[in-house]
Amino acid sequence: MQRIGVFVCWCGSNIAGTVDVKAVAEALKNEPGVVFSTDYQYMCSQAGQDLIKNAVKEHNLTGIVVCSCSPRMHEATFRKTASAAGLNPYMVEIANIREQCSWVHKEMPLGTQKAIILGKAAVAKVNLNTPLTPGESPVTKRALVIGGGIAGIQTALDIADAGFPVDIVEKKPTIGGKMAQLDKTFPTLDCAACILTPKMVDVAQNENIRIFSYSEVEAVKGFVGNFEVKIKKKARFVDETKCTGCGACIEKCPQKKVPNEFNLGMDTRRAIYIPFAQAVPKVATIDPDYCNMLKNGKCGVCTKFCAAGAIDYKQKDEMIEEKYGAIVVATGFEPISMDKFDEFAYSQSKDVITSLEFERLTNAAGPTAGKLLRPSDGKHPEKIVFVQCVGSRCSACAEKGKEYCSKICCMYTAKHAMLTRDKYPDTEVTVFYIDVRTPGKNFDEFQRRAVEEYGVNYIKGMVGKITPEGDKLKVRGSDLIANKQIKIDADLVVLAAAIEPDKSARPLATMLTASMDTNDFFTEAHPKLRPVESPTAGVFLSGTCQGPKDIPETVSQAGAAASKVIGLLQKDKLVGNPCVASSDQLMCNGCSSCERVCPYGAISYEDKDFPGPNRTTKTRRVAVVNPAVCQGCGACTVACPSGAMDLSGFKNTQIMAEVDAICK
Amino acid sequence: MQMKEYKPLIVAFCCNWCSYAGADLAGNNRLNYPAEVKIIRVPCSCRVNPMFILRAFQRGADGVIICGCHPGDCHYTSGNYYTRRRMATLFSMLDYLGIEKERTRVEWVSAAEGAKFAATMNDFVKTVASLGENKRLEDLRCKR
Amino acid sequence: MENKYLKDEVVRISGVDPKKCMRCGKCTATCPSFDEMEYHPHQFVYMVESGDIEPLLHSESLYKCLSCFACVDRCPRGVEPAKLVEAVKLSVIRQKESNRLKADDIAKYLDSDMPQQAIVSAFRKYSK
Amino acid sequence: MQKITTEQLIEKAAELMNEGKVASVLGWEKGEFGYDVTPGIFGSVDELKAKFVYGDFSAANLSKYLVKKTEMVQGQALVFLKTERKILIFLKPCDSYSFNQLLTEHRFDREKVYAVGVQCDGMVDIEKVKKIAGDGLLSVDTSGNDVVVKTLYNGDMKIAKADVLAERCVNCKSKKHVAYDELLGETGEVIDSNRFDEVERIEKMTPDERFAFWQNELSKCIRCNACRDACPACTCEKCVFDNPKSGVENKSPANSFEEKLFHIIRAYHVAGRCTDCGECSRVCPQNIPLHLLNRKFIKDINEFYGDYQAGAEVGSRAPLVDYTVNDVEPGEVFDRGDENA
Amino acid sequence: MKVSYFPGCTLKNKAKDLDRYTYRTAEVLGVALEEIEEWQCCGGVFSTAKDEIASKLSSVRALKAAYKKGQPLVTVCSGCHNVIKQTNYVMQNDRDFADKVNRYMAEEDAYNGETDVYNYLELLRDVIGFDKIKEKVVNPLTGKKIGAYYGCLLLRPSTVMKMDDPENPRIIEDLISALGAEPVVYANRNECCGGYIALEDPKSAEKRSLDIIRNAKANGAEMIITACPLCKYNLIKNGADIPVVYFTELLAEAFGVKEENDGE
Repeated sequence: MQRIGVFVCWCGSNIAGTVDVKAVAEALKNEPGVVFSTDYQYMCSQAGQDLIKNAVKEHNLTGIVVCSCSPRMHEATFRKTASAAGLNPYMVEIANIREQCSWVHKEMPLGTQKAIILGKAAVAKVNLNTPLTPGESPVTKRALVIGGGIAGIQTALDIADAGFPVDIVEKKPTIGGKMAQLDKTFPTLDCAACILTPKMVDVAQNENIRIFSYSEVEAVKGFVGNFEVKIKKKARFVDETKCTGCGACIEKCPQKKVPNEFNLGMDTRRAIYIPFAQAVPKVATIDPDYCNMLKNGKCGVCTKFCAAGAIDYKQKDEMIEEKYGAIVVATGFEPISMDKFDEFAYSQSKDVITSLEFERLTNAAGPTAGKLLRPSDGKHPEKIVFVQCVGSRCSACAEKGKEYCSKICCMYTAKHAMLTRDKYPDTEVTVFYIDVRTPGKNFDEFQRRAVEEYGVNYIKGMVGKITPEGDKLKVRGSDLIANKQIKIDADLVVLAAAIEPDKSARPLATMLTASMDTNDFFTEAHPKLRPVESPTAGVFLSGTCQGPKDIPETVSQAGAAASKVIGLLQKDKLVGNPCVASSDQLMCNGCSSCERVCPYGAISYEDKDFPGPNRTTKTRRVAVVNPAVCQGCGACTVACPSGAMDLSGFKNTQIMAEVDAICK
Repeated sequence: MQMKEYKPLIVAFCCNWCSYAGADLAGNNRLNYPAEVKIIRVPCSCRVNPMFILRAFQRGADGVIICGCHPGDCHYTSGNYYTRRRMATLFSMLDYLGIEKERTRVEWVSAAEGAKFAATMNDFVKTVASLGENKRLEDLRCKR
Repeated sequence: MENKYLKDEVVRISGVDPKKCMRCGKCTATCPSFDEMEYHPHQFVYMVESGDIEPLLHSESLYKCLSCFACVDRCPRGVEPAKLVEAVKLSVIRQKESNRLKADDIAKYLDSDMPQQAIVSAFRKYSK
Repeated sequence: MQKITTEQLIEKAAELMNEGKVASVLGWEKGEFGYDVTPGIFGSVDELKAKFVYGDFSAANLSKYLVKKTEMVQGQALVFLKTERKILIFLKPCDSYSFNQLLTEHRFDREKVYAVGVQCDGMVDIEKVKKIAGDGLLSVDTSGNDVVVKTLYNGDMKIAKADVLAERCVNCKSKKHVAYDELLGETGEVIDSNRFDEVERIEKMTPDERFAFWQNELSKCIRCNACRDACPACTCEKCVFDNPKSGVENKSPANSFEEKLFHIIRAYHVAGRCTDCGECSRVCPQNIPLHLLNRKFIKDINEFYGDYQAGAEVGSRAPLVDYTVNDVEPGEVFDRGDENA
Repeated sequence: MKVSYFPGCTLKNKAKDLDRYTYRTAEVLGVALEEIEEWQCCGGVFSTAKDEIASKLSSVRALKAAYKKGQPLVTVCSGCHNVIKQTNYVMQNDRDFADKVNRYMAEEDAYNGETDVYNYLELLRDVIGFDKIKEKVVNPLTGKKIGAYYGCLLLRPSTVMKMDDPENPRIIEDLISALGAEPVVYANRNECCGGYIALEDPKSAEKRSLDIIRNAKANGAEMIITACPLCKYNLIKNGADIPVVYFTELLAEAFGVKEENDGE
């Protein structure tokens, strides 16, 4: 039996004005378990708290009921008070007789009567309370960042700067991501490489950061603070520790016909390659699909020319296992395929290109050394048409386009148009747009400059059909403001393809038990208040894996994710919320209903032995809740058909006791 | 009529993050609603087991209302979606048993909707009061 | 009232929801009959949505649609403008004595190579 | 009569036993009168020959027994693990749905079971026979499409099987076996049955009529727990009604409300998991149409969230542990109810 | 194999070639075309009006006849194919419409779009296979540069027709390759020739057709093939200075079953 003390607060006249507090204290005196009951003017004041502390000692109280304001206001206060008096803080219950009683009911008898009932409910609940101790789990002080684009780089640098070790896993041979492929960046037009590559070097030189390039996450186990991750380091057939990145092997490699993915297939590279000059790590990689030595054992030229002796044809994939306290997803985006949009003749003409291809075409390190030349014949294009929203805002057909706005296209198209007019003022540049969306600092000014200073021709309307004929692209579009159909014989057409999450994101989400939306973007723990956290504790989101965003937004989100990670890693132990679910394994059927409704992936199953009759042992599948991951919503408790699942602090019996007290 | 004198007993289950806060806001703004409403705090509307509702009716409640965050705003991301399915099917079943459907309700009340909370409770109490005492839930077994 | 009735009629016949239109103009951009039309596909959608259907009823544009479905297939929002054009046209030719093409007229259009398909189709499209 | 005979099943079981594939057989056991067939477990061919029966009264859904029969028990008494041999179960089409549902819920180990699908031509409801033939049944046999009854008071008579077919067979939802290792006879298709007609009839009543209907039915309950014990969805290690921690524990009703509570909670606990096998109503000694509670949930779920048949496939997500963001609101459900009223 | 065959009005009149070569090539491939008994004209063009039922009944009758024989229904003419396929789609997907039709037809067995509808091209690709076609070629059309002209009816609406990618179709190109010739891809191959407007406004049709011919030639086509009598008519009438023939004729030539004195 509990020894319960009841403390009725006047809250000045806030409560006492409508509720007869003395009558409440008196009425509750006779409730089961109550050994002490009193009232006081301000229970939350130091004097009021002292009153509680003294009563705990004097009457050997095991439980406390405070009839006062909302628990959302002072529950934490009174829990601390209990703690200070040597009582478990979870032995405190609050009866909300202010917000729910004195402030909303005008008549004293009614208010008093209701206050008594609310007090009884709280007493009934405390009678069933048990001391709760928050679970503790250690924190592995190392973070994993998946994806080495600008989002991953920024997150890793920020975490490392706070003194924690970070590993970056990047599936490509170098970090840098999409930003490394860009030419200039809006709205300031500084060159992407100039601002990105120093950061890449910082990453390489930071003692706290390890880069696993050409690597992929294979498996994830564990939970917040204690993840165990398997990383596959793919064989690059070059010893990273020996390779100096001198490039002698590349020069001599006889296999010259490999499509260069860094330039989106617009030129070729060798079978042994370094993606671009500022690659980090600057180490060669052999492409096994094209290397003659690996394919049929005939060549070996690179070995001969490698002074460092770094070439190793026998290298195998390597598995690395590491523990992490936090995981940041920064898997980024890809432009969607243009296969399904052949009304724009992408497959029919080399001169219809995507915006990312246009970036490479204008980049000094690109296939044309920065000269804007048509891919088909290397001629300078005199008329260029840009088409926005290709595959974005497309709800008609899910396999074709994306229903969302890709967000970045308006600005980069303005940038492309402006740069073209700047470099080649003789070029006629037309942009077809549905809406120009420029909500960002200096964004609209930028787009207007493209029109007003650089004379880019913006047409409100969409392109309907592109017909390649001779060396021209016959573009048919609409001008909705003039109510005309526009026909342009263009030399080059640039499609602003919608962006979608990287294909690796979906399997990764499954490994992490992190949720995704229908578009395969990772969902946030809360769309407004917790935008960089995944609902799965310990998993954080950085960059476009969460939704389309531009570089400044990505960098700020990357920093925010890093600060969340730092906040987690600086703790020695994670103290959980003790009000979590747990399963009574004797009653658990192992039916998986609870697991299906858990939003956090906190429930797993194990086979457990139970003693049976006649010295036998029965093995059954039972649910296990990880208290470090459970957030205490209680969805599982109702899904559980046998009632094995219960929620500490809000147990079935406790809530029913409250119901009974109210309905008595 | 006698009906008007009758004061029903209402149990309201409120989720901690939205509806309980909405009720607090109603208090802060001194928006009156009948004292017949008694609130039980649960972490999420999805914590409300149908057994609690039936228990309340069993012990003499005249109406039960469940308040949670608006769909899409659940603190736990998806709890109220389960509540919605559970209660839709449960209430339909009670209706099927001939139990007045007006005695049960689900309402989404956000932390900012103090006024909605008070209005909802006023309306619900009025509705339940007009039905009179809850007899059916108690009387289903015994023919009278 | 008249307009509202007509709008409901057109929406019912076509099964099209003009509210889905986001005004990109791709239908008009892709329409092969643009030059022959006074009102263009995007205008059909907009005018039906706003109930301003009267001008369409008297326009030759109704008979210039080829039913080639380019606008239907290429619309990013699944609006199906061609079906709206057809529905507006039907609301005209279904009225008494309003057939666009009459049997007696056929002879003057024919040439010796014209396939039956053309005649049948035109009849289907221009007459009730 | 069933097209597949007792002998065929015994032959199949004997063959599997002799091959050493199966150690025991879960099947139907003869009773005293021919119509009181019960579930039985058979350990040898001789036992099968003596007691096994498959006929118009082999109605019991056996899948539930797999939970206990395939339990991983180690120790002195049972040595189940040591043998490679499986347990043989015969599954009628509707049983196979329960079989799958139990698999979905990880309630038994598929590896330990050899399932033989058996063609079912509909089961006879003895209560319907009694209504026609009156008291004093001496024997009930089936031959062809007739049921031959011998009675003490009313002589012998022939009744058309169609007239005494069990309600769940009249409205059979599926002749398709959704799970088996081997099939005896033919498997059919999912049937567009009229099983919701009765639910609809009740829905169309006024609330007062509905209340009167259920008051009448549920007041018959004696709380014998037969419905729970036969239900293949009720396989909880410990039922909430037996569990002091649940807050609803009771062996017999303390007040008039608790009867209803029991049946509502039971129906709710199996909602979305109930395959509509009809065992609850079959075994009810008071003949309460309990399946109409379950079918109401099934009908609602189908209407609110799209058609769902529990057990149709292993691993499917039950509707009440699933959601979509655009689900119907509980209030809108009532509007629909008004239309029906 | 036996299939039900719907020739349509034009194939029995102005487009006898299309019909004749379909029969001949099908014979080579071992496909027996069983003409639907007492078929009625499909109406030429599909009415998109949801409330038009009568104009779709002839298609339903043909579909139902094939269903009763348990055969797929094969069409050649693009117009018929479009109308019948779209009608079948509404019978499958518009409950209300199908109910009305079934009630009107007042036959015992309702029809709900069960029949598989193939254009002859689809039959060649999906049922027979272009590999098999290749084997049957006796006169490879080596060196011929041929532009496929799809028009609008075969491909759109793509959600219903599901023949090929509506913007980048391959089916006729693959057939051309199988016959040993060289396909010429050009963007306007899926643009409309003007269709039935040729009757009332020949100028409009002329513009449409010229756009197509010009684009095909500019990309190197020396011949255009089509499946549609109306397309063929429009292209030839409006100044095609390269041959425009039915794909079945080309098929017959490659199979060696085309006779020199064939043709009208």
